[in-house]
Amino acid sequence: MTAAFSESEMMIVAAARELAGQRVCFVGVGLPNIAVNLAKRTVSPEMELVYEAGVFGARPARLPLSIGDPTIVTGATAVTSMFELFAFYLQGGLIDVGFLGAAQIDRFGNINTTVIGEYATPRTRLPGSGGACEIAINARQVFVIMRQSARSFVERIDFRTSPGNLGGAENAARIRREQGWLGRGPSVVVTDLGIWHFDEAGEMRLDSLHPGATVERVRETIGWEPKMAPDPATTPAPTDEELRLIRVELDPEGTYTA
Amino acid sequence: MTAAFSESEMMIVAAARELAGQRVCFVGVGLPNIAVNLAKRTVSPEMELVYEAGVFGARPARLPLSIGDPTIVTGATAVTSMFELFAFYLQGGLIDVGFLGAAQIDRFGNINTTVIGEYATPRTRLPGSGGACEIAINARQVFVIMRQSARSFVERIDFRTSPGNLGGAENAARIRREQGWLGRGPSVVVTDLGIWHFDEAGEMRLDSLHPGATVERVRETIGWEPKMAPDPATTPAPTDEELRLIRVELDPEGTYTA
Amino acid sequence: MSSKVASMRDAIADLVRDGDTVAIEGFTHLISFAAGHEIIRQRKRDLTLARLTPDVVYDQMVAAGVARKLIFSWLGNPGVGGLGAIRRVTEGPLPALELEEYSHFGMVARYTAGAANLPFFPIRSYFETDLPSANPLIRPVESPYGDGVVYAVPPLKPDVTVVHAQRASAVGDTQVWGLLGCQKEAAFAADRVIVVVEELVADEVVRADPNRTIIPGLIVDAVVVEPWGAHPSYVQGAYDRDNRFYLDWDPISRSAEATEAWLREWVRELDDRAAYVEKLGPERVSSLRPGRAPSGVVDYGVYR
Amino acid sequence: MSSKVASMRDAIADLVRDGDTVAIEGFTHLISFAAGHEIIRQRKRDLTLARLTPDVVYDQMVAAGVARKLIFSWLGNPGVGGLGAIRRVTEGPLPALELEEYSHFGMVARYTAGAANLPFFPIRSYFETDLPSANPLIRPVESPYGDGVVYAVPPLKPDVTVVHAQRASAVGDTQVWGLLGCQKEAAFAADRVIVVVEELVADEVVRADPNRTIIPGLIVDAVVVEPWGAHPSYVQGAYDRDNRFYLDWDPISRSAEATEAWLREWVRELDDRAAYVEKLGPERVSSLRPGRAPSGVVDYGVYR
Repeated sequence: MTAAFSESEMMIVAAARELAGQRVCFVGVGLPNIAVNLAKRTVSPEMELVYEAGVFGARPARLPLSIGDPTIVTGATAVTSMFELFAFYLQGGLIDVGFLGAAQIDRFGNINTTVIGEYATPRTRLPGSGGACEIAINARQVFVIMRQSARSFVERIDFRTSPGNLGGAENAARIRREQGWLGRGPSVVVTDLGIWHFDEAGEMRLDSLHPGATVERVRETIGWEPKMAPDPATTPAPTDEELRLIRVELDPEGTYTA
Repeated sequence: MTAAFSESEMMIVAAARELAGQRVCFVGVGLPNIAVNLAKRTVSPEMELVYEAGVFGARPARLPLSIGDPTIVTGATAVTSMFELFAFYLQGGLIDVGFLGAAQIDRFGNINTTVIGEYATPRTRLPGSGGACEIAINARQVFVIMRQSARSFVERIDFRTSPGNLGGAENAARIRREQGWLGRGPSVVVTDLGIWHFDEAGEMRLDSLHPGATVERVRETIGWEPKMAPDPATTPAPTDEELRLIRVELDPEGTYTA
Repeated sequence: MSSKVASMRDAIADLVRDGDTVAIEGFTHLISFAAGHEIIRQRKRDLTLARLTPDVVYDQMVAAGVARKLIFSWLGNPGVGGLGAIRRVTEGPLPALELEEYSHFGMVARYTAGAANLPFFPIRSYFETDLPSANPLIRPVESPYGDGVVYAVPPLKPDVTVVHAQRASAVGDTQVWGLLGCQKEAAFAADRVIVVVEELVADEVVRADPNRTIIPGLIVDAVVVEPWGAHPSYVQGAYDRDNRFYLDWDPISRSAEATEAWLREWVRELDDRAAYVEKLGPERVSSLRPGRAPSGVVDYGVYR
Repeated sequence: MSSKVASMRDAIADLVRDGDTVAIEGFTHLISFAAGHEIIRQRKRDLTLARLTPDVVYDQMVAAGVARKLIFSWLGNPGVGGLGAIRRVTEGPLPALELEEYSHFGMVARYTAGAANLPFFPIRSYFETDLPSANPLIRPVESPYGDGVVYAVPPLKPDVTVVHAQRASAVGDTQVWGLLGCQKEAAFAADRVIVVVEELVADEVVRADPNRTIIPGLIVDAVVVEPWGAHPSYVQGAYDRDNRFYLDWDPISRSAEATEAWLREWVRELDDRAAYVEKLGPERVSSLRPGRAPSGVVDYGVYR
């Protein structure tokens, strides 16, 4: 029997599992941080964690609230200047997966973390790029973790902070080739309802529904007519061990799962 | 009474004395190396020595044969990457004096350390720029130390490795201004025969003759009609202490003074 | 060189002028809250504040009215949410704070260009994003090797950069371990540099390990000895990040009144950092002390 | 990750191919003569050798016929004079070795551009010099901010970079103190990386002081444990530069015959570096040991 779990917990667990087999992961602030730290303790113990703060090979003894926490430094393989981290590790092409959160995403995986509304007179001022724009362009592939809602999964994002598949796969492939980008763009979006991959057209496609989530709820929380796999899988529920890691080790105060 | 001394010793001593009052000196390979180390032990004990190898605030316990010797590291203020040394210290404008040697120099202080003869088929292949081209452009002023001869003090240098006063002071000032160079160019050339400064036209002018040197020898060892101060001074002979430092501490094997 | 040791009050009074561009750098690590608070106490005006991550310190400074503009790349309370004071003056129809926005690498590249006296720095960011249209200082530049276009950012040369560090000598030779951020670049790019340290050390301590020096005294104007000057940020090996403070800041900064009350209680009515640490209390302070993780020793060798 | 420890013979055989661009970097400090000698023993051909200062190691390699081209910025025996073997094939009417020439900063900038995947790197060098006409790869680029022109150098991406270091773990996490040169940049720019170390250390030794790591195992293909592998260059804290060797090389390299005899005696007829060190003899070796100058310890703190 499996314990009850929240949608946030399912999302984090599903995101962590997607990292199985990945070698070098660039860890973004917020939800990516807990998902990657869970993966490191479960499916990808050998995965190297890279933090934009300038850390390669981090072994955080606790879940860092920020991505510049002292626990990512002590016992790490290397601490570098941010110049070196961004220039040699990221732009140099050494990152396999860049893991991002987002405020808005469109069907092609283009991301907005800058403003809601007009740029000059925003309704909501969001954090901005940070390293996200660089991660989206330079990481070999991009994973996204975010909650679905009609305000976040939108037909048209208010500001393109981080490019995804641009206007579609063909368009994106041409531009990436012409401009010498190393990355192949977004490959998975994990939400509180399911797991989306990108199809041949470069569009998000729902491949797995989390336990309890329905196609109806997916449609209600999305601003376009979504593509869905003919027979979406059901995401396996979190295991007791995954839940224990989240609840006891990683986020005992429920900062990420509230 | 002063001991007998060689022309090389006089040249090194005179060059060291020119560094009185200087704060930050970028030390070139060869003769500059011994002259600067002598100055640090005599007229400029507070002077910060910078080595292109990536050292700021060196306190060499012995005279380094190369400018990348381990003695310039132990006890230094800072060791940096060469990128940082060239980008932030030199190109960033923190060097007061760059001290260079040369194979050929012209009346305007333009320097050749690359080839004698044609570039593609040289009679003599010299070391090339190293950091000299950067020092000449970015140091606030440039000191040169070299022996005079008809082959080295020439009407036309075979290759311009490091710019001096270009075609003359006016020309140099305009180009330096237009291109945003931080340096004011060459300010002194110390040879085995005397001390040259640069006049208002940007040309070398003999201001001091070393003891024993004559105007005739100066003319024989120079490829153009040299400007001379109306009544050149006589360089004070090396003191016993200066000679002791050279002979006992800095160059006991006579590498630089042979 | 003679000692540059100064009080924070004197350092800020002498070196920070109204209208200056000020960079208090430090990526999560080593953020000089003490300098920010002294700038607030001295009621500096019209500052342009540069920082990759404006963080709580700039939220406090903006709330206190010292800033007219931010130059930044990520505007938030890391892992917590937004910065209330900054949001109040940047959202809606009439924003009262000017924003100049880059990505992290763009900001780092700006400081690097500033430090290296370069007219621009090329990076591969910004293609197919809306950032260049939001910020016309992000401009394309063509490779002279016929292999396409990259974007450039312009040099950033702060009037004053403030760096907190584990230790420095009296002349300002400064050493840091743990996250390095872009403090080195921001310091070399600046006209004036204030170093704030946990500990003043003898010249010999610095010279025993020259590879740890990130900033030479050559470019430092004042050395302020201010233990706990980075709280609620942290100092690797000395104290932990006070995450509780960052979480507590969220509801405070959502209210202009609560923010002003906080500034009065914790900044304006205190004389200096020592008073702040005393007010913080020994229990809070000792709860932030980490265990020991020594680096080990390396040998530089004596070469005579 | 599994161990990458390999013999020098296997590392060179597996990773260096005829026609490759090879960078054995290290500015005076940490020059891998051991790798250069193994390349000579294995009779590699048509190599392009990149290095700021070709130094005695490339003089030996050129004499041995492994190179077709040099990419460099300063060609000499520091403090001593010229490099005889290289002069013999670069002077006169029919030079037999191709030269591609920059300044030091130009070379460093080339590696930096290579490591950072940039199409070019801008620097303020070369104006009003003959270098751009001698090397058409040095090209002007206009600032997009209307403030003039600077020169650009293109990225340099060696096929193989060899770095000697004080220590590394078995997976290649590499630490260096003392002069850093541009080994980091040259390693990140390379397709394959060979690290040669004085000492193999446990992972925990590296992780106790992560700020000293210059190269992560991520980019390392082989770790060769070869004490004294840098002689006659030096290793800070381990052994001194053998200046006598550099002085002695001058008359040897002036004669093609003497050079060939030296290569036979000290390279071709020896199996490996251990044999070289044995031949060097215990007296020479012990004369190069420095006194001790410990760095001191810093504390990273335990944060749980």
